[in-house]
Amino acid sequence: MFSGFSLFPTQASTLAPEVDNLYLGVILITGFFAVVVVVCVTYFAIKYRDRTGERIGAPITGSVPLELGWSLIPFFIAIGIFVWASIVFFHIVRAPDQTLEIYSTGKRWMWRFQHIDGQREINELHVPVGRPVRVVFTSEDVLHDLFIPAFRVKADAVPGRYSAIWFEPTRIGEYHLFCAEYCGTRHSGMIGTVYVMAAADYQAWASGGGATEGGTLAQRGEALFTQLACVTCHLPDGSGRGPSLLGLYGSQVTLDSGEVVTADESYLRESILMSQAKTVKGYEHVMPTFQGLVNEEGVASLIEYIKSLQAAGNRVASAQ
Amino acid sequence: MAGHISPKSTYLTIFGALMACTILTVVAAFINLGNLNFPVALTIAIFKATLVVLFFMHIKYGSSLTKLIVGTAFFFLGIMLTLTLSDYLSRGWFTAARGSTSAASIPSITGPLTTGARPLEQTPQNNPPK
Amino acid sequence: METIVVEEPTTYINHQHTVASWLLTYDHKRIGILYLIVVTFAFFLGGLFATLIRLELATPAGDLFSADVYNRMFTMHGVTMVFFVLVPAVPAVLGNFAMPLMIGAKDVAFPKLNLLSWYVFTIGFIFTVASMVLGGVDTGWTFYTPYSTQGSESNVLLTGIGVFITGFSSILTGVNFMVTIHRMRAPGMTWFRLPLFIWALYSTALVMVLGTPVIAITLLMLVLERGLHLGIFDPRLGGDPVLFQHLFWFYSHPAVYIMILPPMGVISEVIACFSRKNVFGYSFVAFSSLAIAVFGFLVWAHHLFVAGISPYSALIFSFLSFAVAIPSAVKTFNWTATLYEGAIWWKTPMFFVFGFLGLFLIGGLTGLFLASLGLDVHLTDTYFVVAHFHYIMVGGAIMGYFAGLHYWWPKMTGRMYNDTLGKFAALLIFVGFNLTFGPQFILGYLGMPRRYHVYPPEFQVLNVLSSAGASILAVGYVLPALYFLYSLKFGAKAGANPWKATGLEWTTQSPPLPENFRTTPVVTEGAYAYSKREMRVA
Amino acid sequence: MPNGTIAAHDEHHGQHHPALQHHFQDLEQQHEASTLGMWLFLVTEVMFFGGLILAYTLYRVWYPTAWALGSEELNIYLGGFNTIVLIGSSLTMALAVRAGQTGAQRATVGWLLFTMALGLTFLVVKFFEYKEKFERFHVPGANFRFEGPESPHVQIFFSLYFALTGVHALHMVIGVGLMTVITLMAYRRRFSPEWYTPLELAGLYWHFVDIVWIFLFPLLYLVDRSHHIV
Repeated sequence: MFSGFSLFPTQASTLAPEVDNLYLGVILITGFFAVVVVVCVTYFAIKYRDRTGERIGAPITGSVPLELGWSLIPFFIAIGIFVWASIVFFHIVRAPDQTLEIYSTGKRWMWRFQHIDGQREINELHVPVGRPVRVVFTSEDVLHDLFIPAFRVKADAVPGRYSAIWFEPTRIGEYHLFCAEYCGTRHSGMIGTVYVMAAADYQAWASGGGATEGGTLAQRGEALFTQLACVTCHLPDGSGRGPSLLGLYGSQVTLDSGEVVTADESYLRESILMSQAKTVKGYEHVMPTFQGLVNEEGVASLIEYIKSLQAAGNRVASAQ
Repeated sequence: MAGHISPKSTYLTIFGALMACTILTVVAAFINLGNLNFPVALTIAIFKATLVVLFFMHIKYGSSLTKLIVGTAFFFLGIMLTLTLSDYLSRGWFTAARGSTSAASIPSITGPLTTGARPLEQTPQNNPPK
Repeated sequence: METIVVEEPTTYINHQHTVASWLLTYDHKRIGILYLIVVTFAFFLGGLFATLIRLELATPAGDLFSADVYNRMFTMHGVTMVFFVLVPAVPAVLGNFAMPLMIGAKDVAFPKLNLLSWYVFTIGFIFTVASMVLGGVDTGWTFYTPYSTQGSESNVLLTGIGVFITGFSSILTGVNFMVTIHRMRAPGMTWFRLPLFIWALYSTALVMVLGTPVIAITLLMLVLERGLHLGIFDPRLGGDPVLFQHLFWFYSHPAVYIMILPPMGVISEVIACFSRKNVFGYSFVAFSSLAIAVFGFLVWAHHLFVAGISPYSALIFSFLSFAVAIPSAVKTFNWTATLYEGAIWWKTPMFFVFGFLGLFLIGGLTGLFLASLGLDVHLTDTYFVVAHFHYIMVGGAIMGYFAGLHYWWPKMTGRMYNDTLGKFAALLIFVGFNLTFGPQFILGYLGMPRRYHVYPPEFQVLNVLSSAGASILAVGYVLPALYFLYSLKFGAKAGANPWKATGLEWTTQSPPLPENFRTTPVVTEGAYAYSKREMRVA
Repeated sequence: MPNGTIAAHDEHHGQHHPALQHHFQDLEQQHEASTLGMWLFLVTEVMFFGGLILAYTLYRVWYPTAWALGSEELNIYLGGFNTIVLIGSSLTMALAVRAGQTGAQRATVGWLLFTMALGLTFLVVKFFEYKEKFERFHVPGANFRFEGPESPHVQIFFSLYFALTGVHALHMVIGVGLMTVITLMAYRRRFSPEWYTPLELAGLYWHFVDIVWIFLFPLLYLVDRSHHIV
């Protein structure tokens, strides 16, 4: 029982040392103030003790310079911490380009993961070491939260839209994966294991033994795209009743309200499930809603398929 | 008791103004002002509410404390609206970095398996229970 | 003491004896006692849940209760403690009792409304207890949608209505206190002669008036959505569950200041009395209360940093959260400076103040960790948060409540309690508290999520420590109940002013007259004029 | 505190006004306290409706089309009629308070009855509006029907419509109840130019309810009558 005892969790991602340094820094700063106050209170309480209850304290009412000093100095220190912490925060929320993407769905009480190469797993997540990984996830029912302490990342899974976390594992091993947003009876059972593998092992695992039945995620999406007859309207050359999806992902789209939005995962997801919400300018409101016809995993595969429809040259260029 | 007594004519004038504003707001709603329809409707409503507060509710003749209290209500209402909308309106600004690659297209798997200066340790730590 | 047979003086306690005279009283002092009874009951109910939670968590496996029962335990612990103990404890019990006395008024501005708010509070509590008896509720005290509207199969409606009703008690108390402080002060009691407890209560009342209606409407929307299928937060319709969190925390973060501001006011009173000094920087302490009340409304979304809000918005809220730390720091420094060159009388209330200073300090400083965006991502929803808010709300607010209770108990009852036992209780609570919640900071950084019924075995050592501390804490909380009850019958008679304190409440007899003062007092000097006392004595 | 304890106001007030409560020094203080309390209560009301207005604003920004479509389903004539009725009742309420101030007891009772009549008219019209919503399945829930695009979002619109107008109507009902008591007090000649505080407070409450409707009418009924969205 004592074997696993430690004061700090394992540092297993590039973000972990950053967060830990910040943690130690804030501990030092706040610790200093804590010690000052505790020492002063203790010292004064003993030194100025009056056992009789009859004496009167010194007639001191206050000091404006002191007040200003102990308002402004902590304020500037606080701003310092704020800036430092915000820099770390933006490292946490802003994923680098060219991440390995994994789709995930939280559902009471399990996590399902889908890899682009077609692997699917439950409550287990295999990732390669030394590569930035981005997990895009949503929830099928209530709020959940994907939390991997060893990587120092966490985000709520909100039904109806996508959240994402990213991390670059630095250490091969097995780590906890928790649901950190209360989700009902077996909330504490909604846990899993992250396996950080050597890149070669990961590649072997990802393309391994028949688990990729149904092809890669994009291939499954393509099959679904045909099956749901999306293909009849969304013609590649843009002559159909719906806009062409070629090169759509990541582009700027003008809606019929005049608003311009970026076609990211959440936009694509919303357009599939609530097709009337954001219609592209120049097109009729004719697309049916696919809510109830396609599950979250299907949506993820469709999105991955749409992502794969980048202009061929585009993709190569961005990869270099 | 020192309450302000307004003449009847004041109340009738205010009532007339409120009626006029009601008609104005309906008429304005039927004119296509583009995105301005909502702000116009809101402005008229705020104007009407101000009239009621000032004259029907006698704030015009009230103490500065009462005025302060009314101001406080709308100040905090404003805080609630603006700070919440600061979230909703800026959500779209943040777009995540792009690019997804499959495992098969990992550019180089022969390169050094390290990140930064940290050498990889092969010993798994913090193993969860099996 | 020799026993002299004296006619019992008329007091607010003995002038009428029937139960009806208590249940239909308009006297703010009696209403304070009524609140004390309900709040004490709620405190021990919530404490019972806490004990059972800690018992379960002593082992990693869920071997004492089922997951369902455990989830109901922590929910009911939270609901009871937040809405029925922390929010009303100091303002409704001590504020009701002491505030009119301290400003030299005969009563609060609206005595009937005051009684009504006690009834509303009690009815809300009965609803909540009924929901517990009928099987409890398992959403967490935060009632997050869509779990509370669609997922949970427990008594969300009944609890929601209970808390909704209780909210009106808070609103009425807030309105009543603000009007009382504005309009009922004795002649000469100017704003800057007010005791700092009054400033704190005023700031609290402001938060109650501005914040509570928002939780009321939010819970109403929740109840309508669950009961009548309105769809305001429903993601299946395109509604946003995060909107519920915005609305919920718009009240519930300022509510933390409803809980902590009045105890801060108590600390100022007690520290001045037992140091025999002015509070250092009176006006800074007074205005910091108002500043906390106002800034408290600008920071709510720091509970939502990982909930899916815009990172830019998170930046704003993080900055404002750091800003709200400053007035709290100012208060702490001023209290410390007040001790300097004081004549510090080590009595029980002062021991609770020492405990408050230590625990509130840790609670406040760990708040900076959570305001820091980069750290909050890792720390939020873990035991670090649990430890942090317990340091503020139990270490701070309950310590301050106990300080105030021990300070005004002689005034409320006319009896002295055992000082040695009191100091011992303060010490027990301080030690037990740190042992309970200190390890939870480490647990949180290690990544143990909150609201976990079972947990990985490597977290057990710290959890066992925490549970051990909780048992000490429980003894520490039961002890005052015992010696307080004992003092009612056997305690030494307290004179009008057993602490030799300044303040109008100490100029009248203990327990006070039904009408508080024989003649309306006229105030000629500021609060805490201890330094002028020698001249008066001489 | 060595504060002098001078009897500032005690037995020398030979004659108290019957409405003066014992813990106040005089009627002036009592009146000031009461109106201040009422205004603070209205502050809480502003925040109460504010929560709903926040939800309304957010979804209107998100789903302008659904808002336009939902608003189109509301009956602008009934809404407009009710607006006129309610503003009219505010006028009669103001005149009732004025009559109270000047001590015109019969006029006070008359204007109050007029106000109540207008308030009830509003509620009756509202009832028929609600009835129509039920008949056309525009009530959120499992039976909600909306022919047209964006049905789920329109359902959010109707959820907010019912929440906002429902809470407002509840305030109206409370207001009419309050008015009954006040009218009875006026009828029994309890008010005088010296003391008419309850009348004044009821007036403040009534005007506030009117103000809420002044916002609700354009926010709910007049979203897109010019059809620039749909």
